[in-house]
Amino acid sequence: MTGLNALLALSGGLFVTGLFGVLARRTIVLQLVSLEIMLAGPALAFVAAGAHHGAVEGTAMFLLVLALAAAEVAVGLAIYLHLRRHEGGGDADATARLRG
Amino acid sequence: MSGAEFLSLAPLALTGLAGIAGMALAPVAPARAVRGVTAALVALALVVALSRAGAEPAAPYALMVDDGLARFGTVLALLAGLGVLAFARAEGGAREAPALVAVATAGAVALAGAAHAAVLFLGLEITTLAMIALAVLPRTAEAAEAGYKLFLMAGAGAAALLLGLAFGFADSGSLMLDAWAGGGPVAAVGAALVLAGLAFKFSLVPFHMWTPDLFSGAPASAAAMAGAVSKVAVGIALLRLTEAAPGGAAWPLGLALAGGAAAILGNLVALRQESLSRMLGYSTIAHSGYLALVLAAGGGLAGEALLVYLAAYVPAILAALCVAAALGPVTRDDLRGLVHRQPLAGAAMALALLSMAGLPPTAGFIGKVYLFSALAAAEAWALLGVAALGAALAFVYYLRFAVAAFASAEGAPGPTLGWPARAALVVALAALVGPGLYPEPLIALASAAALP
Amino acid sequence: MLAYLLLLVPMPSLGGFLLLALDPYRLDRRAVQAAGLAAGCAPLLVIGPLAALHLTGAIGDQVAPIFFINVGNFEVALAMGLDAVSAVAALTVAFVAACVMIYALDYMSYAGTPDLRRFFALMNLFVAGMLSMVLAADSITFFLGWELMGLCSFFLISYNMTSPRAFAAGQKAFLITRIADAALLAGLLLLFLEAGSVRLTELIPAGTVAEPVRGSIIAALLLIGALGKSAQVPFHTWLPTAMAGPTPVSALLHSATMVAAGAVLLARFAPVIEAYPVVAGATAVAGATTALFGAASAVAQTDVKRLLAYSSISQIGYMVAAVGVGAPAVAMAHFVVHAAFKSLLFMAAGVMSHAGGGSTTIDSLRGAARATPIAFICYAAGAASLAGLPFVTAGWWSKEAILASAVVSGPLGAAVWAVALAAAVLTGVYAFRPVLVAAATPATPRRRCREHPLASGPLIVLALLALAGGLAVAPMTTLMGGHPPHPAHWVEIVGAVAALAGLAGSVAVVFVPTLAARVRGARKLRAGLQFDARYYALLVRPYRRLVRRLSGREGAWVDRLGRPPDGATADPVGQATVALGLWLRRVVLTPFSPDRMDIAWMRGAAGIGRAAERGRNLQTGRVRDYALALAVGLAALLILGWGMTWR
Amino acid sequence: MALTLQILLPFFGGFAALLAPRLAGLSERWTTIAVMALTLIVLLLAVVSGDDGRWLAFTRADWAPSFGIQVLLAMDGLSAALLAVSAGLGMICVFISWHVTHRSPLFHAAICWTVAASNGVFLSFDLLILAFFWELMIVPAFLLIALWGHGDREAAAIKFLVFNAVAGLGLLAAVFWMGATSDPITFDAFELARDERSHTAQVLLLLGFAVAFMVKLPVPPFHAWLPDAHTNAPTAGSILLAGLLLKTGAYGLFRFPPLLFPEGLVTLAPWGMALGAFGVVYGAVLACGQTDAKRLVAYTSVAHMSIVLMGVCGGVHFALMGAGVEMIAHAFSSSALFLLIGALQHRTGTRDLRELGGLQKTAPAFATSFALFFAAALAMPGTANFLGEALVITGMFQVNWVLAAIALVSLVVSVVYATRLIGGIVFGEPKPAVQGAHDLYRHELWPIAVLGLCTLLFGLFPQALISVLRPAVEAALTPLLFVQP
Amino acid sequence: MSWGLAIWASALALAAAALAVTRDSVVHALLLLLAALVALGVAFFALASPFAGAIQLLIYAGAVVAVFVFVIMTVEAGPEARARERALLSGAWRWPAVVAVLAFLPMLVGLGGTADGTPGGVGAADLGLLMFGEWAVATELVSLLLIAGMIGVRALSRKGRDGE
Repeated sequence: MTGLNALLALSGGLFVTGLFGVLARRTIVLQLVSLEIMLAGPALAFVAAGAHHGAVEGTAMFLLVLALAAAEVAVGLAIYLHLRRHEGGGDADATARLRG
Repeated sequence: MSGAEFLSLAPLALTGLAGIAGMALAPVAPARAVRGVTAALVALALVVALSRAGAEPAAPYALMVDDGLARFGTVLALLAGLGVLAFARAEGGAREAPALVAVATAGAVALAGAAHAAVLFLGLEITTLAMIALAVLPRTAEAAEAGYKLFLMAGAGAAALLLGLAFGFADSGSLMLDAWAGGGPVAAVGAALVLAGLAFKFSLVPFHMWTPDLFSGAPASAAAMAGAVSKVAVGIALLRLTEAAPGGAAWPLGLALAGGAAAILGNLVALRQESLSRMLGYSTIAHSGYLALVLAAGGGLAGEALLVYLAAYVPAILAALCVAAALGPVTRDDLRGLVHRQPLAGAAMALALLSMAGLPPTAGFIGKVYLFSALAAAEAWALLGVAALGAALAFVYYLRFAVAAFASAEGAPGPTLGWPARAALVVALAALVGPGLYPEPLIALASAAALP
Repeated sequence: MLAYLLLLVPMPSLGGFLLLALDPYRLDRRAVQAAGLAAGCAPLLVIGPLAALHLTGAIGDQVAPIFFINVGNFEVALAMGLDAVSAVAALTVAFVAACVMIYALDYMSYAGTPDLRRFFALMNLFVAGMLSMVLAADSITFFLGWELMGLCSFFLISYNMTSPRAFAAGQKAFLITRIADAALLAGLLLLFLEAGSVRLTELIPAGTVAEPVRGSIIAALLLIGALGKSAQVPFHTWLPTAMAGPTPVSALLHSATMVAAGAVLLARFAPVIEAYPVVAGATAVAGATTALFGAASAVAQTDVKRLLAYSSISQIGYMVAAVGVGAPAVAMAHFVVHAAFKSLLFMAAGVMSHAGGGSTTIDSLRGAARATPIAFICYAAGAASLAGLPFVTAGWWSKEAILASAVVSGPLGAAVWAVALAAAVLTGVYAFRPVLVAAATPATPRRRCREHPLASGPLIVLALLALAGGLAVAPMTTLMGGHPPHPAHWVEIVGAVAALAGLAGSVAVVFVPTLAARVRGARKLRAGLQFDARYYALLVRPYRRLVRRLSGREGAWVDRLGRPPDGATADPVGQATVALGLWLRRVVLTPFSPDRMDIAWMRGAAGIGRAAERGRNLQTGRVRDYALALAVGLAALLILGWGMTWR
Repeated sequence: MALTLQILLPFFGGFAALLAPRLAGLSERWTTIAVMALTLIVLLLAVVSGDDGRWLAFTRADWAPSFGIQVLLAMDGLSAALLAVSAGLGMICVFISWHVTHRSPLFHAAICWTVAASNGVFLSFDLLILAFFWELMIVPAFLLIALWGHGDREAAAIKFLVFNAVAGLGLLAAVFWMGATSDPITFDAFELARDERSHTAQVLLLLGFAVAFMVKLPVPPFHAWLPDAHTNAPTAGSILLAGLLLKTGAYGLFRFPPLLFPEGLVTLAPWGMALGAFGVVYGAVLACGQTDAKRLVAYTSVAHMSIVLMGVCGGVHFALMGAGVEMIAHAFSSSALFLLIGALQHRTGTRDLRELGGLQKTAPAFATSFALFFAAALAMPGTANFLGEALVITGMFQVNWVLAAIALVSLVVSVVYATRLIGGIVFGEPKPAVQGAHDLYRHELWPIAVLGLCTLLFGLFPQALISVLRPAVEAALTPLLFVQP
Repeated sequence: MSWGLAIWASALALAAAALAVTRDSVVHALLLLLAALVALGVAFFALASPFAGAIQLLIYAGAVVAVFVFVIMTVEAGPEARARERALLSGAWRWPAVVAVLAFLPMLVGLGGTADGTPGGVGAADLGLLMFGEWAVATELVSLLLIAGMIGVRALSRKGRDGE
């Protein structure tokens, strides 16, 4: 067992943990939290791979991931606040008008 | 940076600039001016892109390629973007819509030329994020819900894509897409993750769930982003990746499964839809499915078929969405007598539906010809059967709506279309009927572009 | 060149039809009558001299080609020809037709049928069909004329268009004859394939030398065709109901055209029939049986037109039997004689019943001898000819020739003779019944009615022929290539006695009250042994059920012919057939249900619709479910990718 | 050029009819009539000046060379006859639709487009172009049913469309299989006929073709769309359906399987004949059970076109010739019947045989016309229908006696349904619905006269028709004759 | 510097993340998220990518979580809210768990493979050269990405009546 592969597995773990959170949590804020955890997985993987190959691209990609994460947090929270004003609560399952 | 390289980047740059200009002008200028400036810049980008037809390929920094595929995709995405600009309305008092359309188009242009994981990822996310923003612009409950659904699934999809790219990078040490062929198990897992991310964006089953909600809840411009602009770009990206063949045989197999499921399920569920937008949403899933089938089958005709199909599909979905945007949320019954009340909108809607159903004399028929030919040439009989089954189901719902448009009914004339929308409809009509009657130019362009 | 005149023979009638049917302008009533009459009589003017020239030997056999059809692998020539058989037959047809047309001028003018135009148009087409059939020199023209008659008979029988019964009668006639026509068509086509030509002169020899089984089938198909058209057992049921048409139609239908066409067909194709003994035997048996059956049924009739209808069935049975025993020329001779007296009988009966108020029952004729003496006398002459009163009537000569031919033809012939003789006795019985009734004095004396010369003229001419025409029987037979049989004298004596016995029987039936009552009570016999009821139960009802099952939503409609004929349930045999029909329906037809195929398709469509609904239910609207779907897809892709790289 | 005009004239004529009233103030009716007349004249010139060889006229031009698609049109007698029928029926459709005022320009445009597309099918020998026109044909016919029909017209139109378009996919798939696997890509039927194909491939490809053609014919069990479509279509739609669209199926079967898949045809022909025999009986029996006059005629179409299928699969000279003749004859007779019933429906508002009757008294010319086409439906000798059926039956006797006997059954059953039709409409006392029904108008009379004349003319003097069809029949028998000039 | 430290730190992050997604208190979940992100930052330092680590700590752990904290001020807290969270989770975790595990299993493939070497150093200067040199296009695209997000946020938070 080598370092990179263990880290890749751990990053996969972070990813599926976040995924589980997205699937299982009904509170919108917690879904956003889970999304952040999902994105942390690739971040770790990129840095680890970059470190493994000694390539600077890994860190560069990490920065891109970070930018995305920031943008998503901003947009997600804005939508959350917006939804909250409409629906009155933070329950994801409650916003289900569009169906069928 | 040489002149050629600069020129090759110019369409992307100009489109991005259009977005920035739109954003900057939005708070201060009237909506019409914002749209005009944005559209002018995108049109300029289109002119530049067209002027580069036949030019020597230039490779700016190797992150992007400048081959026929990229150029074809760029032109098509820019055309689609212009079309969307023609009917993207200032929803809910927000004047940012043109800016967002331009930004999304820029993302699509980047994606069309993506040869590198970073550009692939960024192009994809720019269109997605702009799409989300477009979706929530009206600030209605439905729009917010559609936006949130898209947002959440986009987040998961983006994470999957990124993780996949990271695995690929870890396996090969390179971020160039064509360096990933023949990797080990890590690369295979990475490829699966990348495929999932792209399939989400391409709305293949079971990654498709956001699509119908977006079409019915969000404004038509957001739907057009998903159905036209980003579909072109993602299609081309998928074609590139399929040719690079990461993940070995699992890639085409997964593509075929997801595509087949999309072709069947999309058409099936569309059968019983009464809302025009929702029907279009499901049908766009089905069309993605056909394209995925073509890609999965591979063979010499796949690239050509993909491009021709996209070129036939984009004007159709844009025309339909343009009319839908003008009419607001309509059901099939509301469409009755449309041809009578608004001849241009009605004719465009009817022809667009015919084209999507693949009936002559529209470009859709040529697209269907290519779809079937490509599958037959690759001797992918099972996929051909699935595509045929899907196409068979599709006749029903398209024609149900088309006949409603033609049917006679009393009704108010409905809102009139502005001149940009009308102009866009005329162009779309020409793009629908022209290739249907004389397909040679389109076919020649597509086959030239599909050559490696 | 003379031959081309043949083509002109049916033309006047055809032209008359076209003029009357298609002329868009209103025609004056007199113009209609003039056109109809001229067109109806003109063929006689053409065929008369031609036939005379041919029969006197002045000209030989003629063939006039009409045109050629080149089907590609070979050429077909349509033509008309004149030989002895066609000359005699055409002359008869044209003559009888002319008589009937003249008669109709008067008759139809006081009947309650204003649409003279349609009447004359169809009558002319009818005549044109028969003429082109008898003059045909190829099977296509032959069949064309044959079918044309079938079509016209439908329209003529249901001439009274507002009467559902008339329509039903026409439909029934058309359907039953069409069954036979289909057989005939098959036979002709097979002959054509056998011979490679449609020319009758080549078809018939080729038919005689075909491979036995094949040849027998061909001959049998031809026989079926003739039996159907001629209303022979078991196809006879349409003829009695066909009385729904006006009297001139019946006169023409029963004497020279339609019904007689079967006899002409058999006479024409006699060599083919004779070449296959089984078929020839069957022909003889069918003819004799029909003769007896028809005569027996006629005895029991109470309606004079129905009586005459069964009489026609019986008389044509004689002709068919004659062909069966190898004497087609004799059959044709009887055809000629029968044409004369049967048209006479119908027309005279029509005059009498008109004078009696329009009812056609025998009882209503009572006193007609006084009211319409000319018609009565003519009828009596016809009846005498029909019964075959010895020596003085033409009917005796021709019928005797048939009986004699049967006797000399062998053991089967003897049996046929015996049956035919019995029929002859019965013929006497029924033939004179109306005469005797008409001669009787009614309770209320009737005044003398005016008889129009247009009606009486043809009657008198035909009556003379029916009596004196016997002299021509032997020469005619010889001319048509037969030889008048010369049997032992006892045969002739027995025949004469039979006819006289019939006359006696008739007197008994009319004047002995117990016998009259018994005849009146013979209901089964009167209903033609209930063939109708059985056909209804066995064929019509199951077919209707099949139709109803297959076509679904229309099933509730019981159409105009829905009622079974009288007596359908009284008879145990009938009941058994009904039960059989029901059983067949349950076992064979129930698996089909209304519009099965359409329903199956639509059910498939509904299934897809349900699947679509299921698919819609997948789209729950809850974002977590959406994400779960995404995750499932992701996991599936991952496992796929992983699994396929597993070493 | 003349051949291209056969397609382009009605196609652009459709646009002319659509725009003429608005732009030039012309009547869309007369525009359409002029277009059809012009088409007919051009056809006549082409036939008169045609070669004596295999083809009367031949055109080859590139359409999309990059994908090997050509405009490859060829006309022999069979095509010429069908083209004449299509232009003639197009004209007749205008005359009998004089009462259509609702969106009349589009209506007439749809007629023109239907004619254009079916002309394309009758001429194309580039299989892709064939498929193009094959699918194109559906669209205007669909519009005709869906917009100007009666009753549940939209459902009927969708049913029509789904059956035909889905079956068309079979044709498309087979065409693309052949085209895309040839090297270089070509859809030229003559080229593709030369390719060697395995027996299995031939059978499969033929099935693809046959499904499309048999649905269009239609032969049971694919007939389910026809009764609904006919019943709910406007008169012009019914006429075009019966006279043109059904014929395209027959034409396709006649033309392409022998050329492209001779061995596959040998394998499948017995099944085709059996299906045809079944269809003959099924259609005839079901026709007997209808109370809707149009439905009744629709089912008779099923029976008659099944006879065509038998003839085509018979593979002997008589049968093929009979199939050809029956195709043409059925175009006349069934069009005329639909025309009459449509005119009656326009007057009385019903097609139900139970509510009609007694036309003889109120409208004699109407009744006479019915009687004439009644005879044609019965395949009376003297009508072209008889010639067709008799030739097919003759051919069947050469092939299989049982099938011939079944075909004969249809002759008998035809009496039942035909008398039922005429009995329900012409006979009887005039029903309330029929009271006051106007007799045929002049603009209805002459189409009837023309159709009747054609029926009788080709029935009594068939030589013209037969010699016109002969080259096509011989080519179907020996595909080697299928040389291109 | 050391794979081992990186692995341990990452494992810690994973554990914190796992706790974060299962807590019934939103505030606890956020704190655990913060812990996970900080642990990741440590792992980045261990992987000889100090720039990445610094950014992680500053932006992620700092800014992102701070934004969240602002938001949770809008979320009600207290025992009832926690009970509701627990109820919501307890009814919904099974299928997600199954699917997550199924998705995770293939990611373990790497564990069987071979890869060697020590973490290479990545300097901030190299990164700058890359980002503003070869990757200039990507960098520009990042700005577009952020613009898209910004427009969206601004449009959503604009004043005015909703649904117009």
